[in-house]
Amino acid sequence: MSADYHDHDDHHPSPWGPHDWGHGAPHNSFSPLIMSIGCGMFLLMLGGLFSFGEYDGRYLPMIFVSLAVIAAALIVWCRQDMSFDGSYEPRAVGVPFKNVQVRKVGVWIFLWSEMMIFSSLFSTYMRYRQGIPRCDTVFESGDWVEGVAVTCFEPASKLIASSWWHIAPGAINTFALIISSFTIVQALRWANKPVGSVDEEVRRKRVYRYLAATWCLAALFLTLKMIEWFIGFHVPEIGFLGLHEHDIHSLYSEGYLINNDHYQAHHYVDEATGAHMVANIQVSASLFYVTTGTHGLHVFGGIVGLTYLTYKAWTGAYNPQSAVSIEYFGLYWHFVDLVWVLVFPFFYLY
Amino acid sequence: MGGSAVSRRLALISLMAIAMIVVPAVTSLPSGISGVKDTGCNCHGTEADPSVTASISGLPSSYNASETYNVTVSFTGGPAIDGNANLGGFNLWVSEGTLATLDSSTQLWGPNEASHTTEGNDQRSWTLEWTAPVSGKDVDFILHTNSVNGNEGDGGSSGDMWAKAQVEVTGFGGELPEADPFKVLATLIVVSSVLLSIVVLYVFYRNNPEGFEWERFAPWITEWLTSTDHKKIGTLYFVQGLFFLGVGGIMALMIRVQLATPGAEFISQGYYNQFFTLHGTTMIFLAAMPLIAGFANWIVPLQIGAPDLAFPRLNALSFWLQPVAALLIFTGVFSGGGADTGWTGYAPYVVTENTHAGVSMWAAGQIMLVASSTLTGINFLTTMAVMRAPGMGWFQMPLFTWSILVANLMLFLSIPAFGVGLIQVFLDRTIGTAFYDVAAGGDPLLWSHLFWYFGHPEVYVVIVPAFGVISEVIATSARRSIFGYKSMVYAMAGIGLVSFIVYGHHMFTSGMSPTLRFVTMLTTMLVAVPTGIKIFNWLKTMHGGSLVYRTHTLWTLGFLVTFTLGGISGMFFPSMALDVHLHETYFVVAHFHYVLVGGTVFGFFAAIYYWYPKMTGRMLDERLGVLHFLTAFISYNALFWPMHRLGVVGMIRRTHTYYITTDDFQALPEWAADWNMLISVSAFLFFASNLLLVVNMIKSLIRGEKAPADPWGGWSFEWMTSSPPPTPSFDPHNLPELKDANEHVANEPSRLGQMFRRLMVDDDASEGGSH
Amino acid sequence: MAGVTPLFDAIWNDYLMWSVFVGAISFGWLYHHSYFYRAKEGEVPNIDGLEVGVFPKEYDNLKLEVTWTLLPFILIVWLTYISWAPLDAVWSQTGPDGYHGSECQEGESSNNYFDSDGYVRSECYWEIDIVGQQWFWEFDCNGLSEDLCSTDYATVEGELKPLLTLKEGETYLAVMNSIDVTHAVKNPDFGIMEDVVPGQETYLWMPAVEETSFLMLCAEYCGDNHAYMTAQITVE
Amino acid sequence: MSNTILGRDAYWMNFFGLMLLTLIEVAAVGADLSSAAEGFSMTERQLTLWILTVIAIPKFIMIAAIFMHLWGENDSGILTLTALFPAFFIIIMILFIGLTHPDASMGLPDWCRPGNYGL
Repeated sequence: MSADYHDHDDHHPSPWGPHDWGHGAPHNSFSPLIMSIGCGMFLLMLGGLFSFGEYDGRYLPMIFVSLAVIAAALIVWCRQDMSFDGSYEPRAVGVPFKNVQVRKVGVWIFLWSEMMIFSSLFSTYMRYRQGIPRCDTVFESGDWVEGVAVTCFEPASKLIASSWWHIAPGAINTFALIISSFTIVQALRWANKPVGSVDEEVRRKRVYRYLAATWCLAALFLTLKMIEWFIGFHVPEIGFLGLHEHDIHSLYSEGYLINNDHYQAHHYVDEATGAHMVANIQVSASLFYVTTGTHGLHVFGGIVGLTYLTYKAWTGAYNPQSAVSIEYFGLYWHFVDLVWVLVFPFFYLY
Repeated sequence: MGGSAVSRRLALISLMAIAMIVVPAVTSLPSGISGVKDTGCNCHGTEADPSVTASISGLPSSYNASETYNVTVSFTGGPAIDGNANLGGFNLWVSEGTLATLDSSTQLWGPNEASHTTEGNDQRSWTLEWTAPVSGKDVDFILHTNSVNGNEGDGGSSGDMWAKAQVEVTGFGGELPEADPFKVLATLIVVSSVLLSIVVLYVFYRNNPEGFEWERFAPWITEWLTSTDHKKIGTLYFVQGLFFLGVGGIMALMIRVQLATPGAEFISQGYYNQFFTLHGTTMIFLAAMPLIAGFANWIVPLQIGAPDLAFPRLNALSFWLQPVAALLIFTGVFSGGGADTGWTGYAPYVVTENTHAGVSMWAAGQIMLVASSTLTGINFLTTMAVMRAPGMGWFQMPLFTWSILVANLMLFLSIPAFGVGLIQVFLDRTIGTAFYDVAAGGDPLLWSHLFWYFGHPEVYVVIVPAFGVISEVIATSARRSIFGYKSMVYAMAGIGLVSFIVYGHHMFTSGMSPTLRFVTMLTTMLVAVPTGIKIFNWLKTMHGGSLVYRTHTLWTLGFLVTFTLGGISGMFFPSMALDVHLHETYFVVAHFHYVLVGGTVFGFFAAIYYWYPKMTGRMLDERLGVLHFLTAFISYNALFWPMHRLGVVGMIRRTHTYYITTDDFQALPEWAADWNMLISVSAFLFFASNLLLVVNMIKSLIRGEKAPADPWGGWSFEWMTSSPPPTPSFDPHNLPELKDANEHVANEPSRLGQMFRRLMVDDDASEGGSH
Repeated sequence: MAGVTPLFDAIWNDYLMWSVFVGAISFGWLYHHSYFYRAKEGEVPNIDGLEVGVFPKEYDNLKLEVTWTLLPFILIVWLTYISWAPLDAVWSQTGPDGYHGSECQEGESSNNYFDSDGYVRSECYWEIDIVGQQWFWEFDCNGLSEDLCSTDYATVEGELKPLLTLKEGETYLAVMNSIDVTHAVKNPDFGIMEDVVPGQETYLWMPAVEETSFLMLCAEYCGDNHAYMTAQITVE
Repeated sequence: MSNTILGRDAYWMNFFGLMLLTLIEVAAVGADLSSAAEGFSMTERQLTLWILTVIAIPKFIMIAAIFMHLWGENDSGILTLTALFPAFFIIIMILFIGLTHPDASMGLPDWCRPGNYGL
């Protein structure tokens, strides 16, 4: 084993550094090892940081350390890919993907597993949505006693879709994602314009600007999500629009929380008696935060990928030979958009 | 760490507070003294007086667990003189064990604190009984005594004097004090790293006997840590799989020792519950799957004539996630609280707080394994779909490759459900979401659904690759082509498809929707059809052949016996009237061990004997191999066959003990104890016989015969390369081309094939597929 | 061989017969071929001309393959049929259409009897409650009279365990619930089990057809003391 | 890049179409549909759900077809087939996990009982 290793020694670039994509031998990398250790550390420390909802701040520094380890692994990974110029882009042979790029097939197969993940989350949602009575139904039935928590399903849409201002962050996010889907195909289109038909400097600028725009839209998405979940915002008095000054509360401050078993809302007050219905909404809140949070994590993953793409585009690396890389990322990004197309109506509107 | 110190300090403060509250009580002397351990005896004057001597006698210098000792406490000196109305009193506190009174002169304040009574305050010595603890910790005895003058003035305490005595009895050092999980984990990591380093250095030394130099060692070890070569990663998987096969086996032995006799106390139930949980998790996820992945890594690219996998770096990531995940899964064990949920981890138990602490990391580790399997799936599916050598259509792929394709499809499409379930459990246990909180409306059956949606395909994922191995070995050994190649492929695909619609049979008695129970009862029956086709095709392959008996041939025939038995016993479960009795009994245990050990493990033993020469370039010892087969096959059947009968008479799984019929009630018949003993003895024999395989492999590495390129006469591409194969396995610019002995089929696509061809990218499409 | 319940035994014997039949065919075939078609001493023939890098000559026979697709299929259709038949009995519904009628009124009796298929039938049934909790069982007779159902404690291997006494010839429907985690009632002598799930009621038919006294076990892992979560059921 | 819709660039057309559909969705939730719902003899919430589901489908298809290149490219045919491969497994999951409900064994429906067929 060591013997045949030495035969290849001279071709081996460093496992830390850029790959030599020109030759077919395996490219060694430290990235997988480091990333595994980082992921393991992260989960271990997360288990220390929270235990059944109890927070223990002693583990917080280690969370950041583990994230730094993961980031280091990603940097090694990306650094090795920076030298990739599209000259080594194998295509499939044989039925059924003949002549299709291997990596494109890989991305599509990866999307299968994404589809199954979101199907599982949606199955969970359907099961609970069907199986647990809705809070407003329970409230209207009058089958509750003040002070005793009723277990019921309170969709987040009850708060979010209660007014135009409440739904604004979600609605803007929907548009942001659609626009970002569009900007990324524009980046692909510019990268793909045949050599000679467009000035290379113009191409470089267009590609990286479109990618940067996509990055910004993704960041906007997450920012608005945080505003909607945790921060809330203020609507000023604008006379000619007929707007009154008021605050839009975040879901957090409305008490829509994964651990809230004594949820009270103004719409669950019996007008006749003034009695409050108290609800245990932990399941519905968990579903909402975890499902939309999983989607948000995918957006975050997209930001990580876009950072790399934008930087590489800034160096002018994308041309018709290497443009497919943007398409591979685009497939993932459009998929995230597709999921939002389902998440938005069922978690924000309905 | 910090937390426990804080809580200890808090406990101290509260103890002192309690002591101060009871001060008025203890001054009322004649009835006894309490609460003086930490504050000192302030009941008779503030300072201890040197003229009084307290003493404890009757204690051994070191105690035996649970033994009872008579302890005499006494004092001398002080104002207590004969003729006083009262002579004195005492307070005795012990840190461990329990105190008991012998007569009415003493009384207990609690199991570890005693004092005199009103009756006993006219004595100078008292005798008590102390029962030693089982923990083996050192025990402190703290004694306070008063010597009183018996006057009534000043509440009775003026002029009295007291003394303190402290005695330590050493324990036998049995149980360790409760450990800090992170310290233990760190220690274990250090220890195992040291052991691993020794092994690694030894292997390096064997390869480079001329000497150890850092300049040679550093690149060698870096190569193993960073390699993306499918063969090196395959080897790493293989080593991991065998290691955990041993670990899981040892846990099984612990379980068997405990069950050898009814009512045994060999291991506590806490450990028993961890062992059966981790035995399942380890064997499925850390032994069977890595062994399969190891062979898939090694053999699939070789069989389809590809230089490597499609995404070598992802492949490395798939592997390295596994040892880290294993570490997380075992975190709890190192700290004494490993997962105790069963490998199925049914909700809501898995999210309750009275599970062992290790459950969180058990879930976290499995989340990493889900990620690993997902990456493996992407890699293998893509590789097999796009990188087959010229001339190799779908229906010219070797059957082992087909089996890996089907297994990866099942795994890849089902494991996200498990991942989502695990994330829900992990979040429930950490940040406190409420997916499985029944009070909040959580549905325990949701977890079962998500788990078994994955779990049932999963058990086929581990058995289907063994089908592939058997198909390869039996054809090669019989010197024939496999009978009914296409029906073999369709049968495997059928098993893959059916596996997704039968999972409800794991939940027949669970309160699941009865309609779904009925539907899955019907579909479960269907599993027998494709499995039957495969067994009959294997048998027919031998027909007219010339079976060359090698070790791998023996394992294959052994597989056919045990797997057929396992398949037949599986047919009992979809029958509801049988299932409501057999569910969760040893009949189930017997069934799935017949399929998973007799199927998967035997299949992969055959694979080891078949492909080991290709992987290392060294032949294995046939004599040792035959001995391994004979001992293992016999002990295996003695191990698992009796379990069927035990299950039918009602012995249930996952229990720390079992009950034998007595005069008062019916339970297991008396012979069940003997059968359990037989099973346990066989388990040890089975474990020992598998050590022969390890010996054989090591022996072969050191001085095995050099292996030729094609030792058994197989046809697929892996036999074309040298043993061991070069890197890259095939020259990417000069890939091998598969010829076909059946000329008529190759160029005539079927109707389905024609449809595919219409959808495919034309050869003449300029820059096909790009933009 | 089993002797669990008449219903279990009937299907068990059918299944055992078919298993022996299938096993005999497979093993007879296997042993014959592995002996009869073994390679002779020193001989390494190559019957189908296997050659490295060449997909071997196809060796198949459509008729045979269809045969051993259809025959097992017919067998499992038959097995499905005989397993389906007792479904009405195992998961009997309540009411006049069910095997155990409606709930008994005071003074009535279930009058259990076996019908010609070996299924227990009764005229009516009594409802009792079983509640599972870490780690003990709780029985509730729902106010039934002492001779029909009574609860007490019995000593099982030195520990006090709940005891449920039922009357021979009566049928009981156990309404089961759990207050913490999932457990399972396993009654080996009745040949039945069903999970006890928190937040959901499950039901179990318990026809007491003969005098017995046996240990009821917990068959779903529920935590530390799972193995010792037993109770005694006596039918007298 | 030669793909066009109604003679205009496919990406732009798709983009405008998606924006329009999303606006309709938001409007459907905001608007008072109770009178329209009565016309279909359902509650307002049901009607909203129907509108949302119906609009989600074309949005889904538009993104997949145009932005993900499952329409009009050389490899669109085979990749569409690839994308649809998990459909069976998703349907099984939604049927078995999403839409079943726990129940006691005696709740076995009549069509599953042999007695229902006189057996």
